[in-house]
Amino acid sequence: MEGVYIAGVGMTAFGKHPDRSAADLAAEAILGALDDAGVGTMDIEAAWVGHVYQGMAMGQRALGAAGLSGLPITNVENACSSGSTAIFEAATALRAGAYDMVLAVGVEHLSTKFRGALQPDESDIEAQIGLTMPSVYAMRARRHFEQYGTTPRQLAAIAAKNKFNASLNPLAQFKKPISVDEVLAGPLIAEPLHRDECAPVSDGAAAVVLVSEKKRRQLGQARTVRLVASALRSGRMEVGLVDMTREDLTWRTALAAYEQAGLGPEDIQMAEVHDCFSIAETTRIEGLHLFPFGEYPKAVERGEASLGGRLPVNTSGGLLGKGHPLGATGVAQVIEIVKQLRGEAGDRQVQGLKVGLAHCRGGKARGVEGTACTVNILTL
Amino acid sequence: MEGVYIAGVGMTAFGKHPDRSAADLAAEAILGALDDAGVGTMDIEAAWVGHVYQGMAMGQRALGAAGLSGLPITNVENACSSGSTAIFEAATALRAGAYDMVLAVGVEHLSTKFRGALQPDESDIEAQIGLTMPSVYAMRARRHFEQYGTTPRQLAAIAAKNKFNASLNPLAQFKKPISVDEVLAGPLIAEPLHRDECAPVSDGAAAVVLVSEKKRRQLGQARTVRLVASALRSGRMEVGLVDMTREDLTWRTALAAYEQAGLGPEDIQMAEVHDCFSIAETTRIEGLHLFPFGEYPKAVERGEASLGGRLPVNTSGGLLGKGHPLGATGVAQVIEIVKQLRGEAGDRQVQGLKVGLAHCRGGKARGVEGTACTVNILTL
Amino acid sequence: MSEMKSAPEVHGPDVFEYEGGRLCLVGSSCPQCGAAFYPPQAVCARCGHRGGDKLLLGPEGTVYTWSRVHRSTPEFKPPYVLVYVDFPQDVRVLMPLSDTAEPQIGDKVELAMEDGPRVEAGNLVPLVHARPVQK
Amino acid sequence: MSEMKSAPEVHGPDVFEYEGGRLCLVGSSCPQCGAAFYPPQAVCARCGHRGGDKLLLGPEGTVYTWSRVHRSTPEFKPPYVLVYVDFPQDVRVLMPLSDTAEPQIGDKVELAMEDGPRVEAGNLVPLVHARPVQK
Ligand SMILES: [Zn+2]
Ligand SMILES: [Zn+2]
Repeated sequence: MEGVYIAGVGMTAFGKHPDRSAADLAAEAILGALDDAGVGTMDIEAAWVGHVYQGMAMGQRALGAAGLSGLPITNVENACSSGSTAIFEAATALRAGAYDMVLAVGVEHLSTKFRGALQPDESDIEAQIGLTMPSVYAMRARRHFEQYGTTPRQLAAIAAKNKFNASLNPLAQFKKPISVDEVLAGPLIAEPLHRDECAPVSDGAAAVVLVSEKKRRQLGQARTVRLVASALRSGRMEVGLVDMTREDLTWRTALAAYEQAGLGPEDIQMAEVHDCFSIAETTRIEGLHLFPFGEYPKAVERGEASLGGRLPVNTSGGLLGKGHPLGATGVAQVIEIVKQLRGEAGDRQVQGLKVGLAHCRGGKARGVEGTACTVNILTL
Repeated sequence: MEGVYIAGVGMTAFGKHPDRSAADLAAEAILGALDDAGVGTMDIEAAWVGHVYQGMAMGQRALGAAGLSGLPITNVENACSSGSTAIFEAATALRAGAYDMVLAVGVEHLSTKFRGALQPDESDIEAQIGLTMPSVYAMRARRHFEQYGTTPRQLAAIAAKNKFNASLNPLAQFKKPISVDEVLAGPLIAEPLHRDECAPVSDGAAAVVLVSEKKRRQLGQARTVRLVASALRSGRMEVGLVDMTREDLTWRTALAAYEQAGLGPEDIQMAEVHDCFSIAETTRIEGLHLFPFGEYPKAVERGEASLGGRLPVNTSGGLLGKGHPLGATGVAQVIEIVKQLRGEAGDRQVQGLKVGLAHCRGGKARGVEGTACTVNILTL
Repeated sequence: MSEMKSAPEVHGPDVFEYEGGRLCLVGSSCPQCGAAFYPPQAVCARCGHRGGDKLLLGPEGTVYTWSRVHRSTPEFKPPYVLVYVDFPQDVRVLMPLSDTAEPQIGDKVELAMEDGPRVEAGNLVPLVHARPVQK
Repeated sequence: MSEMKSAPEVHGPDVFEYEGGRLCLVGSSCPQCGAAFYPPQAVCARCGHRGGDKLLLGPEGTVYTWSRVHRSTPEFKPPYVLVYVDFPQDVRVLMPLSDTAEPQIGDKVELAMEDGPRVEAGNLVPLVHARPVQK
């Protein structure tokens, strides 16, 4: 993919923000991204805003609160991939030569909109008989146990790793590390998944300024990071009895992204992946072909996905540790890669980094493994 | 704008569909558009789906019901301009060279999601003190009366014109013409607007197949229509005491579209505009500079906007006559222009047509005239 | 006032002040370009400047346009009259009118706290209204 | 069955039939490519063919995976056990298990109409369940 760059990033702390509106959170993230890019509100030519539950015209309200109005604004929704879909659409418009500087924003005030376990849309036949998102992943975990000998302890180690990483991230919802034994001692949500293996309910917003090659040269900014691939796919209607431990959706999206970037799994040095559940990190990483099928949980136990390991995964804390304000998640993942590539990740800095990958996917409907998936690859 | 074409169109009847789901309606429109283009489900490379109130992953459910899955799908929301925003995003992606054949879909099952008058989002300060969409337009109408001597009878003539046009459209919600006196004898919703001057609650779906120049040549289809402009803008935060009869948002969007097309208001031979209310058709048409400010209601009384008049407006019946399933509206407007350009509009055919314009806008928030506006211009 | 919070939700107790014994709404003006806003804006929509100065709107204004609303949502009790009031501070604000009698464009109004048209738990909610002056 | 309506909403009375006295679910298969679906699909997701043939799923299947659910939404009464059942007709269907005892992957199950876990107006709703066979 030619000539798309991230010139600035901004995000709020993730967590519970009972006294702030979604528009207010989004404005903080947007103004932070503008400041980071060293540009003003009048420099932005168009915006895409991803969210799930925030109601009509969220993007116009968000940009308005940051003093931006009049420009083309598109609200996008793709379940948990809403924010990363905003980035995907923004990148497409830059490739079309329609603009030189645009915003992609993700926002969610989930704590005011939601209680209980997340479900597929109420019209979904599986939702109507009791399927919750934790139980979807619980059943995938059970198959991973069966096929590869994965253990509850290994999955708990993923949660513990991500909460440790979160403790190094000032914007994360969870501040305190937690041991594998503590994860396993927590209540079961859907067997075999424990509470700390499930992403929390979170509020937050994140924004990135994307620019064309021409604008990047004009800005003359050394800290600009290149978006070398941005791919979106939806779940394929399954025919036959498929292997639930293998994410066809993740792999098809990754393949498109690897092709755009001219890179392969062997080139990826760090990854932020959609760990809505401990098992989810496993099936994403294996679906991205970053570890062989069935091997990832064992590798985590050996520390290979930790900071300092051979492929650090979810250095930001991931959804499990940083929090999961649905629409904001996909944008925040890209922000973590940008900060790491710039060498600005503080105590969780990965050394010698040149290539990072952000994977975001979400949703579930009868007959498909997931609603939407994005893979963004960034390089120095 | 280079090389974007409409190769096929499909839509459901608009009206009340209590026994059908949104996905089912959308599938009918999608399959109709594929048939019209002479292509199959496997030929579609990506899709954008516009809706307002249909919940998470509407697009994936809609395409799934039509047998399409796996491709990139993006759900977009821009109030009443959601469907036309889907067309705008699809056109942008074709311009980027990302695909050669894509779908833009709009859908709404409003009758199951909504009762009472439409309002801005519940977070909006004006909605919280009693502003409804009819009262927004009622207050604009009052200013038009004050400034230009417009009369209730002239506005009622707009409603009567559109309901007559609808009576010639087999897919329209209203089947029966209605006289100006009957409009004026109806109940007042928000003074000075009567019930038949307000768009009804409707269910429906509409879809178009968009193709690149290359694909158009491959298809070798004589009926393909060219999309020469597609523009999107959001409302500008108003500063000072602006003239409420002049639509800055409509004009800025139109200006962008006219520039893309290399055309001006004088080249437009027919227009589908967002007549959510009788006064709205007036301020749109004047905002598009198709008639001088203050002149349009008088021109309607003289028959200049009727079938056979000098600029037929809302030949489909418009929102007032055809119905207004929010997400579907912007797509259905473009379909009317396509049918007219192809000479397939039956009893409501405009003769000698070469250029048509579709204008769609919607939403309202404190301090802005509207949430989003699109203008699409099509030519033979 | 350089650190402004989110906009107030309704014309409730946070958004008005008395000046010379008369009710005014609290808006903001941009110290850089002078643009005025209601509710107060944390970032200027015209020039992008961050932060605003407090600006009182009122105590009188004129009716720019109006409508008597006969059908509304369940949260409101029709009929009620809405007016857009133009303030001399160059800001236009929507509010209910004190009575449902027919106003005229250009009528002078002042601000008053009265009940309705919003209904919560069966009761009319107090809101800032426009009240006709010397009519 | 070439004109199929929208998918049924739940495993309710429209979606099963008795064959040889035993309960089966009603799915569809594509007359063009043979792909099988539940619920019935109006358009084949594999080949795009429109219309499908009726295909009964059951009367027995095997447990592909399962979970006992402890936290759910207010519409359901935990704990309950969900299973994905693989049918010999090459279709996998989610359903509740008849009891909350621990199943094993590979367990043989048959279909049965039982109450729960869905709650409406305080009552458990009848749904097609998977019931262990000869366990
Ligand atoms: Zn200013
Ligand atoms: Zn088939």
